[in-house]
Amino acid sequence: MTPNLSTNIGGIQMKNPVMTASGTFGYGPEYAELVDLNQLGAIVVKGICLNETKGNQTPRTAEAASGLLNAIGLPGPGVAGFVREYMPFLRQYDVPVIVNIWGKTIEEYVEVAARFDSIPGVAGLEVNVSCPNIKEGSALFGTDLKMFERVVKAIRNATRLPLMPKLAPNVADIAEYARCAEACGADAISLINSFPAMSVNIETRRPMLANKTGGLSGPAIKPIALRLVWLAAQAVKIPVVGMGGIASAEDALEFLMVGARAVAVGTASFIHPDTALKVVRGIEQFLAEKNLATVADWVGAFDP
Amino acid sequence: MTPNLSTNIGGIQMKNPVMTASGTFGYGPEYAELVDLNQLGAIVVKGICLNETKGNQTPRTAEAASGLLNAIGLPGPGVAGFVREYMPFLRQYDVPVIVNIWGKTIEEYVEVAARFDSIPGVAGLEVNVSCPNIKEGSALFGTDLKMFERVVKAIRNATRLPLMPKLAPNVADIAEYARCAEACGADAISLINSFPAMSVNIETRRPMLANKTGGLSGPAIKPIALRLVWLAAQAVKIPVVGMGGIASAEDALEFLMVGARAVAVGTASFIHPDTALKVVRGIEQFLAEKNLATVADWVGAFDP
Amino acid sequence: MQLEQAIVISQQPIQGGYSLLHLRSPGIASQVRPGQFVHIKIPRLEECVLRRPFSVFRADGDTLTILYKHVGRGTRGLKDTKLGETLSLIGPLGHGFPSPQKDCFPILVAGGYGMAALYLVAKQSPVKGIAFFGGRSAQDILCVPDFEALGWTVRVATEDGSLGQQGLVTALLDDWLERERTNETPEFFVCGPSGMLKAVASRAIARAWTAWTSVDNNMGCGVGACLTCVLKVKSGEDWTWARACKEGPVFNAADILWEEIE
Amino acid sequence: MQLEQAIVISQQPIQGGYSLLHLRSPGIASQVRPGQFVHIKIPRLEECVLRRPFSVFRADGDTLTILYKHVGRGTRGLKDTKLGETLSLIGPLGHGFPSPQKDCFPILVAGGYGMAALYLVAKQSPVKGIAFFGGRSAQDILCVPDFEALGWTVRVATEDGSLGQQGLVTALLDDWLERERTNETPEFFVCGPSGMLKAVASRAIARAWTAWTSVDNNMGCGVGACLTCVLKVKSGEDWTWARACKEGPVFNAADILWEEIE
Ligand SMILES: Cc1cc2nc3c(=O)[nH]c(=O)nc-3n(C[C@H](O)[C@H](O)[C@H](O)COP(=O)(O)OP(=O)(O)OC[C@H]3O[C@@H](n4cnc5c(N)ncnc54)[C@H](O)[C@@H]3O)c2cc1C
Ligand SMILES: Cc1cc2nc3c(=O)[nH]c(=O)nc-3n(C[C@H](O)[C@H](O)[C@H](O)COP(=O)(O)OP(=O)(O)OC[C@H]3O[C@@H](n4cnc5c(N)ncnc54)[C@H](O)[C@@H]3O)c2cc1C
Ligand SMILES: Cc1cc2nc3c(=O)[nH]c(=O)nc-3n(C[C@H](O)[C@H](O)[C@H](O)COP(=O)(O)O)c2cc1C
Ligand SMILES: Cc1cc2nc3c(=O)[nH]c(=O)nc-3n(C[C@H](O)[C@H](O)[C@H](O)COP(=O)(O)O)c2cc1C
Ligand code: FES
Ligand code: FES
Repeated sequence: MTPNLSTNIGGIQMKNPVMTASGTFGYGPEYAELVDLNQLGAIVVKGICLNETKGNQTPRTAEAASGLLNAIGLPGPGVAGFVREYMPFLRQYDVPVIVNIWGKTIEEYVEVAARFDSIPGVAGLEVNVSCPNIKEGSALFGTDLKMFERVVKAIRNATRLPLMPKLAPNVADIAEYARCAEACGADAISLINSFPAMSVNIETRRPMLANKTGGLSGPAIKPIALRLVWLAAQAVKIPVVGMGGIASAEDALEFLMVGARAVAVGTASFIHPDTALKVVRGIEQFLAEKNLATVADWVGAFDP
Repeated sequence: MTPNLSTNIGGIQMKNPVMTASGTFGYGPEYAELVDLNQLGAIVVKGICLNETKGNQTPRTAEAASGLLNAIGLPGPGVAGFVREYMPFLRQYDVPVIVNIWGKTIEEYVEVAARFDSIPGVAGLEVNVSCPNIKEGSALFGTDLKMFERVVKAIRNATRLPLMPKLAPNVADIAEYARCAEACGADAISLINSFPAMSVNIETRRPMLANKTGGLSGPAIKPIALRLVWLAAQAVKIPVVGMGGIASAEDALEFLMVGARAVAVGTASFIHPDTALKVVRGIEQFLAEKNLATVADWVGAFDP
Repeated sequence: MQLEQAIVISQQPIQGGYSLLHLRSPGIASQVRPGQFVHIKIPRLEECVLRRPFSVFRADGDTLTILYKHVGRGTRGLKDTKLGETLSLIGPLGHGFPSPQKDCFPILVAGGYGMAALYLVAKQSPVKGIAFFGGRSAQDILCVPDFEALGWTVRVATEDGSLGQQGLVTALLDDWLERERTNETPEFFVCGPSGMLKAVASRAIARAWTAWTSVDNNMGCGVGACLTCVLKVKSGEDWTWARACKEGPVFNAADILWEEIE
Repeated sequence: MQLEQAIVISQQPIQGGYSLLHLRSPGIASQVRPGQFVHIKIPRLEECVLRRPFSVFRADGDTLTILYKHVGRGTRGLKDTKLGETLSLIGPLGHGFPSPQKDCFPILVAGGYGMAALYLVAKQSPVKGIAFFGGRSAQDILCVPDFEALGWTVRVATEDGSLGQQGLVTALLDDWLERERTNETPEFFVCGPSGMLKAVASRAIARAWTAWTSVDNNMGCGVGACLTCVLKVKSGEDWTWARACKEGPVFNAADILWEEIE
């Protein structure tokens, strides 16, 4: 008997619990020659804000031990550009498209969310809150609980699409943010975003990234991510999408076991573009071996 | 010309800026057959609390990608046991001994600090605040600014020894904690402690550590540590001791470059017990190559 | 573009810190065009999360050859590969060199391993032109006979004078342009360090000649998804980012904002 | 205890997933006592931050031999070492087996690679005793001739019956104790999985015989600093932690809190 891998993330019905992580899979076409997009649980596209943006200067990435540091700086075509250039392509596939959105002010978040509300083919919104609030000072939306609450509430009021705030990992108490998102009406949460970090070069005495600091992703952060996902999953009833260093089916099964109802593959796609599909097949095989009929039977199977 | 490596950390005069990280070098004798202790900048011993403690159940450590997860749980001989069993040994060496202390209540921290005040051969105290406060509820001393302030102030009043709170890394704003320590009269700060994390086993469905979660250390966390040390060093005038994943002289030079006045070698000692000494020699060589007369000429040489 | 499991057929250290690696990779070998590259997962290097990009030097039947310089841990890991071992490749990637125009005189300019990107250009060119190879020393002048065997003329410059003319390859090129150039319009195919690309580009642009430059930007995904490898190109009055792995690595020199390149 | 750069002299795959590794390591080879171990940095495995502990199987002149089972990435990395390559060792480590008492009859009990910790005991024992080797199948019964060459009797049990008596090695031991044992008091030297250690320990303790058991706890530092490898031992009425790497790996079975061991 083939296990049933389907899962529902806050109203987004997925064939299997494996998505691509925002920013690591482009907008879809980049990997389409290598990966059958129809076999993915969902595609989460690179972060989109209102207008076209250029992002950071280069260098934008640097390798670290078992990890990658990035400060791409969210370049992108803006809502209109994205809808025009990529939605026709994405609509060809039978796979939910989750748009990762961001803004520099609450108003911008709201505006972006509102615009997507009417775009056919958009299955849901993931909200990247790891951006500084330009208008109201330097506080970050993702690491200041009050700001987080304001932005999630405001977006909730602006869209009927399934809404999935993506939590920043560098907070003392992740459960607080998870509960806040749930209380504000989010349909799901995802975590973790890459972890604030830095690399430097002692010969040039300069940072390795033009932006000085960046986000650490990849296997290095998996143990950090796993704990945060576990804590978040215990704190809320809405579905949790876990990510951070997932590179194999075993990794994904770990996140599902501690309570994530879906996972996302990020940095690992760079090294093996077909990682997400291998993860799907590996989960299926594991469930079959364990005689589990559905992936839901494994979610939360942790015995702490 | 041989560069002058000596450094002074809040009143602790060191031959060179390289210490051992607490908990990764025992109490001194463990590595004494392999490493000439006199060549270390300072020895920081495993955490000591008031009375003998047994620590966590096993398994206590697990490997992760480029890192180590540990939940040893601070077993130790207590103040009296430590002083009796290890101080006579340590006093034979010409190297500052920094005692890492912890407690379950503010009173216990104070008591431990006060006892060490009169122990000959103790050069200073590093305060591990990554412990839960048993008496006043589950808040952690290290991730709640008010608790942190109370414990540092109370210890400050109890000891004339150089005092070095060791910051917890899992806070949204590290500068806040650094400034708080300085304002409370700390002579130095050290960071980072290992990062809260978790590993699990999908076959047993159990955590890899008996304690469920543990602290991630080693090269995996270096980019995270480096950023936090950089931010902390900018926030205060007191010396900062940087650590987290240091395994080579280059790594140490990175931390010094972003503003640490000394560094500590932790997990890397497990793989190469002589890492700290190699780091000392590598720093010396680098300074000589760059025609820098003192290590102070390199501290903060970062050009961000 | 495909994911292919290539087999190591032979590994051949050549002079001074360079090696040739021959791979059986029929899918990619049959598709590759001049100036394209493959993105290689270095085996065993678990702590490195990125692939490493290498130009396809030669493609013969089902075999690919790359020529690589030993510079760091990735290339060290490549040296450690064993005969018969499987390497994961993505390729062919990127937008390579166009075919040389029939009514122009093709000129290749290469620094160090840059020549690896140019062999297929030389091979597929309808006209046999001239190639200028530069490097720090004789050790860095690679595979000249391969180009000569195709009927191309090769001129060499080394900074230390250990082979060919002493000095930069651009000085050698300048001499040739001044003294030996025929009436045909030159068309440049350039690959090497950015200083060299810039120097050749400025000469070409100044005289309205076409120069195709292959940039050597650090890469993440190699397929256009991560936006690591970008450089600034002209876009009307403004500029826009172009991805070296997708729109490049070969660009018309006239399109690049050279003043932004270090 | 010392840090030594050992040289790989030869690598010898033996049956079913086991290998012998011969290392030139004069400092450690000359110091090692039965039951001690070396802590090995696996080359190239940058993403693994811990060494791996292995018993010293044999020590001959300046040469050490370890016998290892291929179980995971560390032992896979050990298999990938090349002749002449340098391995960083720390050793000899731990508190090994005492010399067998002259007035007792020495009995070795080993499960799988556990016999690697016992060869030097057999070699240095004044009395030739008997050795019981157990394993899942014939593949897991290792180096019997080496022990026989020392004049020891070896009896074998395998769970699948593919070699020797079918069943657990403890059943074989029980038979022998019941039917063949002489009047001398047995003294046990045991190394293997914890279930087996426990079973032998309970037999010995019940009859007030001495059993020396070598435990196979996961290790961090190997030198007593990290407190990873601890197990519970008796301390008067109470218990205390003992470090397998320092106070052990060999413990008097009477001291261990067996009920706490899984
Ligand atoms: C399109 C393209 C084609 C290439 N073709 C070839 C080729 O045919 N032959 C060849 O030898 N090399 C080629 N390179 C460069 C090659 O990718 C790098 O040398 C290699 O990635 C270095 O990996 P490493 O792990 O050994 O070095 P690392 O440890 O990553 O770095 C060692 C040193 O190399 C530098 N470095 C790292 N990445 C690059 C890079 N992409 N370009 C230049 N320097 C870098 C670092 O700054 C550092 O100083 C090409 C690069 C690109 C982008
Ligand atoms: C004192 C001592 C002496 C030893 N002597 C030998 C010996 O002579 N020959 C030999 O083959 N092995 C010996 N071992 C066991 C050996 O250390 C492990 O098999 C090895 O560390 C596994 O490394 P790995 O990276 O290949 O496996 P990993 O990838 O770390 O793990 C693979 C599997 O092995 C298990 N494992 C990991 N560490 C240990 C461990 N310490 N003991 C048992 N299982 C473990 C894991 O749970 C996992 O299931 C000894 C262990 C100790 C503590
Ligand atoms: C190059 C790169 C770009 C990213 N861009 C975005 C982004 O645009 N929006 C976002 O929310 N997260 C972004 N992320 C974070 C990832 O979606 C993911 O949360 C993080 O990388 C952790 O997962 P991983 O370890 O599997 O990569 C990016 C990550 C990388 C490596
Ligand atoms: C096994 C182990 C035990 C530790 N014990 C302590 C401790 O007792 N007190 C403390 O303040 N930090 C302790 N630490 C944290 C280290 O001192 C250090 O802050 C951390 O490991 C980061 O440095 P590293 O990456 O170089 O190991 C311990 C770390 C490890 C790995
Ligand atoms: S390398 Fe990722 S976009 Fe070019
Ligand atoms: S392995 Fe570190 S104390 Fe035993």
